[in-house]
Amino acid sequence: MTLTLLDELLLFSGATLLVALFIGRGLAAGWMVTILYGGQLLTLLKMAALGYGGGIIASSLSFTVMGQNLSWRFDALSWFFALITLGSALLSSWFACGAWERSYAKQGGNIWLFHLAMALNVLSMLILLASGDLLSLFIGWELVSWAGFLLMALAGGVATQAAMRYITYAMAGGMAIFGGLALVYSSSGSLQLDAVLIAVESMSTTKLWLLVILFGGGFGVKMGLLPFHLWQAPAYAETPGPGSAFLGAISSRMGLFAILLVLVKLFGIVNIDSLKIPFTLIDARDLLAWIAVFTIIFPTFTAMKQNDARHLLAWHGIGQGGYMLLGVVVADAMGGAGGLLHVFNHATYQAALFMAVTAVIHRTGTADLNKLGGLVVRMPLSFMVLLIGIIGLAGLPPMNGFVSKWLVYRSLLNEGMPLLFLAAVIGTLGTILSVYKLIHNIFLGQLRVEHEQVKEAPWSMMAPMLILAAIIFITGLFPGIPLAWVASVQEVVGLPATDYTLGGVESVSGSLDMIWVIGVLFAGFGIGAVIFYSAGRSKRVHQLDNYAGGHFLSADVRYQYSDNFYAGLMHLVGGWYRGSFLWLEKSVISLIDFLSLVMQGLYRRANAEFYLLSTALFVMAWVVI
Amino acid sequence: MNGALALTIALPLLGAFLLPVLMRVSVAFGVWIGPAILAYGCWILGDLWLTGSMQPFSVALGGFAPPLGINLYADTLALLFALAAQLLGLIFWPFKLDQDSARRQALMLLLVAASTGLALSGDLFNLYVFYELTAVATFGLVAASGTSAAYAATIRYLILSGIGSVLTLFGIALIYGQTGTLNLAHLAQLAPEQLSNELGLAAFLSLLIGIGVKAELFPVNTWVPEVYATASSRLSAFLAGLVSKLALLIILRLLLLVFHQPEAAQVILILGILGVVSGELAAWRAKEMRRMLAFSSIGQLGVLFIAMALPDGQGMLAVLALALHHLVIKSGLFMLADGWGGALQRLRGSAAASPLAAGLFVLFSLSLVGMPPLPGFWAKFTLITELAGQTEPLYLMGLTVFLLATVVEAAYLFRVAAIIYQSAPQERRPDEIPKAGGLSLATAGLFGAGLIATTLLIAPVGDRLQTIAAQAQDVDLYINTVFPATPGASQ
Amino acid sequence: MIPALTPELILYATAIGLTTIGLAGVVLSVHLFRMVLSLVIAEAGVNLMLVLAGYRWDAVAPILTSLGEQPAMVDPVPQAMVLTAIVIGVGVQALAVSILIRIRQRYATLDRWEVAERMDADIAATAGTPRDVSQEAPLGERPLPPIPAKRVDPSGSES
Amino acid sequence: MGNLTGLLFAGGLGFMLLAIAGGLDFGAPPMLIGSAIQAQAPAETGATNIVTSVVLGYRAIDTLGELSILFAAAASAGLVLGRRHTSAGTQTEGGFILRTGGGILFPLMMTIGFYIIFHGHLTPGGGFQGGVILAAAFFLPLLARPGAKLHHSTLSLIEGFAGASFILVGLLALAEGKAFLQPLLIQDTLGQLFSAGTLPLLYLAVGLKVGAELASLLSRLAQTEASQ
Repeated sequence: MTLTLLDELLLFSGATLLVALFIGRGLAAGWMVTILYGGQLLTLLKMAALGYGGGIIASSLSFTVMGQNLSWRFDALSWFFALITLGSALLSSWFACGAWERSYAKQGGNIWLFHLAMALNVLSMLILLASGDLLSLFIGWELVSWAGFLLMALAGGVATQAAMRYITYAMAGGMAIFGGLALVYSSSGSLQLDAVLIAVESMSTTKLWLLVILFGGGFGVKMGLLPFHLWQAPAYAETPGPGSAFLGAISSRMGLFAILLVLVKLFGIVNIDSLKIPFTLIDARDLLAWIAVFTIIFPTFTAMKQNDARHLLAWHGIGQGGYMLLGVVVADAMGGAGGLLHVFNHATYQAALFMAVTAVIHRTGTADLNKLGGLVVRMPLSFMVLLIGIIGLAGLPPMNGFVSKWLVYRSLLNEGMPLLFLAAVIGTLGTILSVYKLIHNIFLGQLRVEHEQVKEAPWSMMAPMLILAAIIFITGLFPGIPLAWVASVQEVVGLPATDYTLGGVESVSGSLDMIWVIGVLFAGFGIGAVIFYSAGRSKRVHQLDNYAGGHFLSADVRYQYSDNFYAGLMHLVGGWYRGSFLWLEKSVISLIDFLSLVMQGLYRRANAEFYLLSTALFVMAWVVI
Repeated sequence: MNGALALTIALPLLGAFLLPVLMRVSVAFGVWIGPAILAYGCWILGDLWLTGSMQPFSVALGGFAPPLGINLYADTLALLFALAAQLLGLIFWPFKLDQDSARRQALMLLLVAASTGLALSGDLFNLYVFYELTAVATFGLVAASGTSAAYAATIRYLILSGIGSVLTLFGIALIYGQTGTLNLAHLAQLAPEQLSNELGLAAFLSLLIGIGVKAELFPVNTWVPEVYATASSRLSAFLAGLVSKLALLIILRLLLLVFHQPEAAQVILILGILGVVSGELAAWRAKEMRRMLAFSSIGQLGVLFIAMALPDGQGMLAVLALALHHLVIKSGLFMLADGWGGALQRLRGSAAASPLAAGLFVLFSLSLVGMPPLPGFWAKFTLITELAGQTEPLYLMGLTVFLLATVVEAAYLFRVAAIIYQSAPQERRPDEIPKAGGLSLATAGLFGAGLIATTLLIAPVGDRLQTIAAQAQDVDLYINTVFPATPGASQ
Repeated sequence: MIPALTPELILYATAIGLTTIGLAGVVLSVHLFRMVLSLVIAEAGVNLMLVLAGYRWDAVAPILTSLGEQPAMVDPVPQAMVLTAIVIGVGVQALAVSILIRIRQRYATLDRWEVAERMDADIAATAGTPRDVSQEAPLGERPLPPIPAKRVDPSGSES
Repeated sequence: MGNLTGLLFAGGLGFMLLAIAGGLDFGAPPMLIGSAIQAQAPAETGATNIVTSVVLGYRAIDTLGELSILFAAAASAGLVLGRRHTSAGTQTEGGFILRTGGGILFPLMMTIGFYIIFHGHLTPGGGFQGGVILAAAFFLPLLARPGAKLHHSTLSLIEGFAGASFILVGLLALAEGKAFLQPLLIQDTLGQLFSAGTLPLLYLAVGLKVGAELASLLSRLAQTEASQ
């Protein structure tokens, strides 16, 4: 038996897990695990043919349990997501090595468990991505859920509570999928993809609706779609730094992967399109699109309210997921490409942002946006990375986020969905406002007294951040690199493929060439710089050399406008939307609590004999009558 | 060889009768009698299991051919549960030595013998006798913990179980009055003509409610929380793990062999759904480990009843898989609860105190909520695929309730896990943190090892379970085994 | 429509009536000992039912009196079963009574609700959890009788 | 309110049960196994009392189970009540008639008890009935002299060995290559004391067992007075 490349990858990943398990307490464990992630990434690159040409690499691993066949294989879709997974795992793990690891251990953290959880997450994600039938998909899904729980619960305290909330949501989602699986099985008699594909053709509308709701809801929980998003931000934000970078980059995208595989590939966008909601003009696909849009808007504006940098980023993570789903649901060549490309882009800048914030925490000990400021003079490189990251996040040129968002917007306009477009733009507006809050409150303004001795982040942390920043810029400049993979993915899931060039897309419905865009942009910057410096009228002043309200400020009073940021806007927006979801969640829990009390009362104050008598009476009466 | 089957019931009884005398003569000798007998029983059953050609066989007790005499029916299912009874009896043996240990051990032997009898017996009234023996031995063992609450819990259980036996006897009287026989195989032959009517249904429902008391059927299971909370953990594990399953097995056998009315299945289904709802919801607010496990056990048994209600024994495989899974998990969890009794909030920091126990708890919980690839997932998978295949809306409702209940279950189990893994509060001294350790931890470890082994060997185990289920489902095989076509061929 | 009072109806009505009276007694009694007694009545009824299941018109007890021609005999199997059931009942009742004695000693009451209340409190106290029930007059106006001061050794054995 | 519901429910249940039981064919039972047993029992077990042949032959395992239940109940009662006889001395002594009568009746009742046990396979009666009389015989002196103590150790010895001998007789058959609890030594002479082979032995075991269990249960209950 020869090992296929996929076998090698899974074995490699399993070996990483074992290394983390057995020698994870050692000194160099972090580096060793990081190198092994690198090895996995190399193995994955050996399969690069998948990302360019398509095709399938099967694993020789397969089981038959209880009459069910389980198999695993990789195609372009899996490869694309696996690339992002392993890339972010490698960089996050690298980031964790050395300085961060030591300070984490010093604070009482269990670094062994951290590495173990990371390795477990990566392995389970690879297993999920490799799933070759619906049953192995579900197995992978649950593995990812529980592995994520482990990573989230690591930090203890608040993190455990957040993780508990997550696992409750995840279990609910998992059970919805399980139920959907059972329904599919009942009509197709098998969980193999081919069999399901045939069975879908002859499925009744009711059943299809039910399945779309079950699967969409189940997968949507992991994506943090409204109204199932409440768990995500706290859970990701409270994960130890590199872990949150990893989770923020890829974890919730597993939901998108599953949606692509099941709803798009198996059920087909066309089938979903035919599911009309009675008495309205919209169908299931529109419903998904609107859910995606609201997922963009609400969490983004919630992000604006956050005073903790990690929470702010995590809330953005939810919102950005909306763009991806929106693109995929629009489902033309450009929209699909935009949605899928956004997965890649989001992973890069989200990881970079979480790392930058973690670096700040590492040096200053806090992520509270009201207790930071002016760090640009102390941590200029981190500032650069954060700046690049937020430009990507806000979707502005010249970074990669611009390309994917442009594609999504363009497709919305092309397909004639102006309302959705408008809503998505509102979301972007919120993004820009809130990322400004992030960079301003951390790096701009005046440096606080207690942070005067702060140094730049250590190189073990800086290196992955810079690599990510470079990737963000390069893929912004040459979006054709990831677009090549995206095009193969589109083919695999049955969406129209986009015509890409190295600099962007080239099609009748719209073209974009980032090389030109950035060229023009930088030319403009260059001209401005030439004018600025040649005039020679600028003067360098110290950060503290400042005045406010006509008064000079003395050096012992530091000024940083950070408290109650965007007060006016916040007043306008209000907290009703987030409050309403919280209320929904609370009322469900209260309902369960109440029912539980009733049931306990039933058992506690039981007149057991009376129960027996009445049951006997009822069943006998039923028999007689 | 097959005749030795009777020894698995007779020897524990013999041991129980003689134990008090022997203990008085020599304690050192007496303490080994019980385990030795059970080990021998395990050996007999294991031998039958391994060397037998997997064909069911019937043993006529007293040499009287079945419809007249009583027979033991041993198919792989019955052998499996008989083996489980002896093995669990050995595992949960009350080793504690004090002045009452002779009685306690004798009662334990009786309980094991009765459980074995429940698994093997092929006669309705004989099943009733063993059922009562189980009940009485249980009362004694629960009361043996000697606390006032245990007495109060026992008397409530006793009275409820007493009404249960009244109903059971009533059902037996109806069946006997109608058919004139008590042998299950004989009844299976006569049932289509004589029992597929109102009277048969009424008889079945009487039996269902009567036996349901032990099987934790929904409205007659109010004894469960108190008894499990006051009895010793080892006994609770045995009761929740095995005895409830055996009672369930009897109902299943009756349903499969004798009573084919769809109404019977419907009643079971409705009560099962209510059981799941009530058990899992009540467990949500439980403030104490054993009570939580007791409620969760009610919920799990409800799931088993749902599986049992599937028409034509389609749920056999699911029932078997879920029952065995629950047997292992609940036994293990109750063993952990041994060291972790008391309020859940007090458990903070106990993961650091006993990491192995905490790990086992997480493992058991994961399997219980059905995380793949642990066996619990496969058990649940067999159930939901069967349920989803039904067209009756009631079954789909069962499916929905089952899935929702799993979410609730995961929430409360992992809330406990989170408490366990929290760091201990500052004001508590280290010795105040409850520790799971010693024998019970070792026992739980045994179950954990079994669970992991099953996970690794899931494919062959699944195949074997399918064979067992197919064999147990086969009514004709049952009848032909008890009444062989060639006269005089009964063993 | 009331059927005529045939002997069979009377016999069945007696058997089922005893059972029903017993069941009603168990449900309605507040005193635990009465519940046990009601159980005895119910068992008597159901035993009668069992015997009736084997009854035969114009038949004698199933004992051979001569080796020759036999008169019709009633079914012996239910009689054997009833014998067994009676003895089982006796065992269970004896056990019930002995437990009742202990409960009476420990809780100073045999009122089922008071016992349940005490038991709940006991379980909660052992577990160290607060009791999860409303404390507002859970049992009506009557306070629980005082627990006997001289508690018996909790292990229930000689000290 | 609750009482009324309970009554109504119980009445309703009784009515339902009556309606269902009305479906039985009263007075003409099917007697599928009953008549077969009647036909075969004398030859197969050698007992003229067919109930005995059912109890000790066809359904011997039931009897064994029932003995075990009695044993379990006695052992449980022992566990619950302990060996602590709280207030045995406080009861009043029985009167003269009771004491003397008890003394006279004791041997008589013993004799009758054993007679009933030994002739269980021939006439109405048997181990259970005889055992109860034996227990009553033992209980009588206890009533007469509350201070008197039953020899619990002797009782438990009888309990143990009586039960064990029942099983051992069954195992003997197994050892001879027959089925467990198969009657042995059946002779062709119906109606004689020794015609039924091991059946009287089994009944003796049953009688002693029942007697001992009941005696020990009763004495325990009598000696443990609920303190006020």
